[in-house]
Amino acid sequence: MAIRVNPKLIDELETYGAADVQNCYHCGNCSATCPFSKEPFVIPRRSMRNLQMGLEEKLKGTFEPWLCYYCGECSQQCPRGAEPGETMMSLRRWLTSRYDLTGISRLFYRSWKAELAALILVSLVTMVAFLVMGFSLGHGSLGVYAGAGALFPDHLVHILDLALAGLLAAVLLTNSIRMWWLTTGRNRNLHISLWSYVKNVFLLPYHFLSQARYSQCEKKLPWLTHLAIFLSWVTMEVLVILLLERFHSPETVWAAHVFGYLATIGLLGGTIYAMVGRVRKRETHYKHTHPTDWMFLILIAGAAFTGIVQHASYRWLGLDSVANIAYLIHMMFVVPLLAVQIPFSKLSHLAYRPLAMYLATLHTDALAAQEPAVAQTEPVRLAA
Amino acid sequence: MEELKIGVFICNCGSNIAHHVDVDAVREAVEAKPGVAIARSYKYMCSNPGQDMIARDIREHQLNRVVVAACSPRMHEKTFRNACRNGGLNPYLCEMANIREQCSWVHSDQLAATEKAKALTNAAINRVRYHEPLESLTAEMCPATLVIGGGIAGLTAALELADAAHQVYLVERTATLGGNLARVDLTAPHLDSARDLLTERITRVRANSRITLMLNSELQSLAGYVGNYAAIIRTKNGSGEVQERKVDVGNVVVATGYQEFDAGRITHYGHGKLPNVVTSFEFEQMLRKGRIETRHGKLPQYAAIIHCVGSRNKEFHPYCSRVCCMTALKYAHELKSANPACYVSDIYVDMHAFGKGHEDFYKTTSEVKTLFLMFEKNERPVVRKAGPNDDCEMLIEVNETLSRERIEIPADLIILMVGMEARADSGEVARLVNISQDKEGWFMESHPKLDPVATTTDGIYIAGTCAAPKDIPDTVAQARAAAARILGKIAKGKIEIDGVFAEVNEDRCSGCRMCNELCPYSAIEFNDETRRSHVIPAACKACGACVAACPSGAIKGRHFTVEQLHAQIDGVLA
Amino acid sequence: MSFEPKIVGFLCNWCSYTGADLAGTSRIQYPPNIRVIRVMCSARIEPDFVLRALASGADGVLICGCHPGDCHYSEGNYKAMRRYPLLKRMLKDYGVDNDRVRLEWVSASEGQRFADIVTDMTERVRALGPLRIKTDLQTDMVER
Amino acid sequence: MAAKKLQIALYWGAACGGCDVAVLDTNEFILDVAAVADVRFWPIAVDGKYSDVEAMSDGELDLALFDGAVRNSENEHVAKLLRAKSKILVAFGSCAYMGGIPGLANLVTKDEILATAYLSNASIEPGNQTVPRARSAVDGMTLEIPSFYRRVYRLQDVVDVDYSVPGCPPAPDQVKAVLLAVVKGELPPRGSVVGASERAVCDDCKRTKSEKKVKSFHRPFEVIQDSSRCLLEQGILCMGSATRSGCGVRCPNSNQGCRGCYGPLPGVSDHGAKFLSALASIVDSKDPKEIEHILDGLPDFTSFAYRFGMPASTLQRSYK
Repeated sequence: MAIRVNPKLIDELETYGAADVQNCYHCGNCSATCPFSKEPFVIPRRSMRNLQMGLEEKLKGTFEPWLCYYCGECSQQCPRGAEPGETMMSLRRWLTSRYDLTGISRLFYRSWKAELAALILVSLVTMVAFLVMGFSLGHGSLGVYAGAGALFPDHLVHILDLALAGLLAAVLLTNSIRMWWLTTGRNRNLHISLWSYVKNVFLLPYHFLSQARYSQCEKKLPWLTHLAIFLSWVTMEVLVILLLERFHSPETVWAAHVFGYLATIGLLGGTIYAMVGRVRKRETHYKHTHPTDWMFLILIAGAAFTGIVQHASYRWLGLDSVANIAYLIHMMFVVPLLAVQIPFSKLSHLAYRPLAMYLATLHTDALAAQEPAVAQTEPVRLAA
Repeated sequence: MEELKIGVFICNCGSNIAHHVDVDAVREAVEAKPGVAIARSYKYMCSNPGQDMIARDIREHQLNRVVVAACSPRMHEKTFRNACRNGGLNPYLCEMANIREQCSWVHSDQLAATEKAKALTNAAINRVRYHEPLESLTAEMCPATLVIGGGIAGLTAALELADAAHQVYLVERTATLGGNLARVDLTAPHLDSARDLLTERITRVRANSRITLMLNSELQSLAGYVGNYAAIIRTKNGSGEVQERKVDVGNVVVATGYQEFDAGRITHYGHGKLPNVVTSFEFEQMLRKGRIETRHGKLPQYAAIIHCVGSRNKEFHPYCSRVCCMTALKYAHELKSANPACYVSDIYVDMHAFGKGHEDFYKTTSEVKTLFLMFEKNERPVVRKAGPNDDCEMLIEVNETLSRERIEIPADLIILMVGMEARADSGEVARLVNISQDKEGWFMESHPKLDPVATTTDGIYIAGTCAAPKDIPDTVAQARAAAARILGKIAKGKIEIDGVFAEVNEDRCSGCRMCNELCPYSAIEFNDETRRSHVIPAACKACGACVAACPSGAIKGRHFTVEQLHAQIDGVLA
Repeated sequence: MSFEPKIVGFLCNWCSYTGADLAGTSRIQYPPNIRVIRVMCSARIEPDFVLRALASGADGVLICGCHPGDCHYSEGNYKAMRRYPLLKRMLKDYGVDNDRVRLEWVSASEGQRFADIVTDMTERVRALGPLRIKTDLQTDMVER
Repeated sequence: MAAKKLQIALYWGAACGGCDVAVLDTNEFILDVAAVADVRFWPIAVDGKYSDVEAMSDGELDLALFDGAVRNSENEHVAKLLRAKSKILVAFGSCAYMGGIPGLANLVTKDEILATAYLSNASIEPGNQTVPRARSAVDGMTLEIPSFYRRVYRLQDVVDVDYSVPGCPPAPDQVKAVLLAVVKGELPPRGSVVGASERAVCDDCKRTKSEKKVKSFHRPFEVIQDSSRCLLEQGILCMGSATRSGCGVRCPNSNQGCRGCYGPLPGVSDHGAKFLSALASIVDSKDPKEIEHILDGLPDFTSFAYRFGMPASTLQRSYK
């Protein structure tokens, strides 16, 4: 049955950052240079083609954009300047908005002003909530940072964190299930055994933590910076959510705090490096920056900075009031980051990428099982 | 007959002959043949030293016959005839044996190839014994030229000749000049107007006193030979009655152009049935009127262009019509500039962007967001009316090669890039001026690479799309090339007629007139008083039909006499 | 050693001879049994040449011309087209198998076709065996 | 020469006697011949035995006119005998010169001829199947008859011939001219054809010739002829254009196509093939099927084309 071509899709994708996609005349250089483009995946050319022809269902039905880590090699090779790398980036944004049923991420990607407004709104609400909580309900005072009478008592914040984590997990889970359904579940002629699902489950945490795939790119620095930012962020999350009490206890528990410091350095260093890169626009993957990229970086950097200020002022300087103010601002950065950025914007890729790797393995094994192994013929060497 | 002294020269042609033919064995075999004075073998006979050797041997050994066993006579017969001429020997006393293209290159068995080479060389020796010296004749060259076809090619050729102060008769079948180019709005890739190209030429043609312009006219008959053609032109003037006019010309330039492929022949494109399926020329009319709209007068939201309509496929024409790809890109541009909101799909087989500036033009067409869809040339798309709830007039279904998907393309207006084909009546023109056509009906050039504007008939030249599909730059280049060739001949003043032609022996001719009707060039006259037939040397093309048919053997085919051929037959079987 | 027939080929200069040359430049191999004689047009080939070739030891004769309508002299090949059937009838009366004398149209671009015709004709004449007219006529002069 | 009378001899091999009668047809002229010449041997006219000729000394005869083809051993024997005995041996008439009508036998084999004549013929009583053999025993004696050759030969195939006189038979005034030439000793170089023109019959034929394009062939009786127009142009087979003149255009003047008895023009090596080449070329069609249809109008072209010269043709006989 013939699929309907929709030439209008390109216009829509331009709002997600795609540019010059129509210049591509399918010479195939990009897929030739992409280290990940191996049977049965054709990265990035197949997606470019489906995008050019506006085959929306096909585009939604593939996780190939998630297998691309934007090393930018393909964009350099492209003779027509069709920016395949950036197109894959914009496809990831578009897919994020497709997985999210609420339509919020679609709104945010389509107009960065909406997202900024949302972020500002959420941070103001957080501020008001904390202040109300702090002064009225908890009867804490500005001067007390920890222990009884603290402006922001640990257990309250803890509940808030857990609530946020629950919301975040719920949204990401539904979106991931939708991603699974779009790319694998509804695909009739793909039979993945239950055992295959179970057998490969370990891939999820493995890729989540190591971004092993990113390391296969030629240049290792992008992977390392990303790993640094990510691990620091995870450490910070673990410390804040699970070890909050100890983190806030009067005496410094060096075992926890060392990790804290390292994570902060990682976060600050990584984000600053990324921001400078995006300003200098020297590497290809920093050439094009979508507003959401800026917001994402600013939020993390802000959160990390305010976190350290709050820590230093309390731990080192004993200035509880300053610590409290810093903590307030810190929460004004953290809550929008967790509540808006993760579920409805760029950060949701932390769920989709590992899932994509997992699904890729499932697909490859299933397809290999279904079709007889096509003998990988060695290219014929003509006699000298 | 004087005592025969034959020089036999056997070429190695590097390894081309020596690889399969034992050249020395051939030399030894022929050395002892009666009449053979010397027999040599040499690496490259056609090289200068090779040719000098022939000339030197002729002088030293007083050779009166030369046999060169080497490549095909079609390749170097002229070369070795000149070598003989340089040695003081009449060039027609030379004969070649083809022991390369028809021996060493096609027979790998060395023994058989060598035996064959011996036989062929022996046959040449037998034949050359009966060769007679022949002298070429000269005839006057009339400076006037007949140009058939008033398109860009005809106009260019006519102007080129007239500007060189020579008389030109420009014959155009229709009432207007400009040909197919006049039906076009802009030209690819620089989007300059066709009208600008033509008006300048047409005004100069009309103003030039040396060009006799004959509109509504056709060539009725052409008699004579290069330098001495008599053409009868038939003109239908306004009131429908016909006048005939005889003009004397030296050369003829055929520039009759092409006709577009009838898009109706591909039924599943729906041309003629679906109103909004138009051919490229119909779209050009829209462009010339300055209004792109569907038959119902609304601006098309979706437009589709289908390439290779009638070209590059098995059923219709295997060749590429060369101009439609760039014209299609031009239409994409014009569609977009007329209505930026229009989504243009370009459905092509391969994008032939071979000319100057074409690749950039292709890139800029991509940049205006044209969607390029590729299909396999023998799996043509199918056009059908869209359903009521579709937001377009028609849907085109095709197997798209780049994505290997079967897709449906929305289209409110479909433009069919119809290919070029030879004009339906090109056969008559070919017969009138006595040139041949290839199996597609295009006029055949004398040599596809070395001699593209001349034909195998001296004095008849072809220029432009009547010879094969080509774009405007090539057409103009060919028109000027043909004009230049003619100017060269006119400047020379005389034409040299090859010494090879038929000749009636009046002592033997019985006046039976068997030969009179056989000659396609009517080169044989019958003299009523003497009741004898006579061949006009300049008109005779030496085909030999009359020589073979003369019942009393009274017509001698110079250089292809019965004795020569009999000797060659005996020689090849010896 | 199997019988190697001798075939005389009369090729017209503009089409079949050029086609044979093309078979050469394309290195298309074909049996060496054919020996080609070039004439300007198939119209020049007289039935007498065919008879003479057969009487001088040829086992087969191939006449080639341009495809009807392609002739460089526009009408030449039609003469060959007319003479050939009458010659075939005469050869039948002489008891010479018609497969031994063939008329084929070969264009300047049909190198492969020329090679195929030569190969096919060589095999057919090889199957028919030697013609032996020359030797028969010589024995006629001795044994009455 | 005046003193001694010319010693001449005539002989007929495989012949119909027409050529001998042609000599007599010179009417009173023969008396002039008799005045200047002694006819030493002429089986049809005067009695004479082979032994008389054998008794002669070599070259005793000035002229020998040999007509008729060489069909059996006797013809050859006498031919050789006359060659030895005469200064000038003339192949007189189409049979001697080209094999003539008997020569057509070369299209069939010796066995077919004997079978038709002695075995399958309607007039043979059943059971009487005797076929003559070169040697057979009769009443204790062996009876020898000349051996019947496998094919017919021309005179020049068995002996050297000085001159040839074509014609079936040669026209009387040509005979006269040849004899006078011999008497006067004005003879062209040895081996040439005498008693015929060097141009084709058309040269002497009074019929008007115009466009040679034939759409169909007919037998003379099938059409009403226009006696002023060329026969071939009316589709009636006439070999005049390919045959030497000299016969006085006897056949076309009596509304019959020339049959080519005077043989090919000088320089033409195969009479029938040359005529075929000419005739086929003027067939007015470009479609192979239509051409075959037109050629069906020539039922037995080979016999027509070589009616007088099968042994002189390139292939000389059939190879069935």
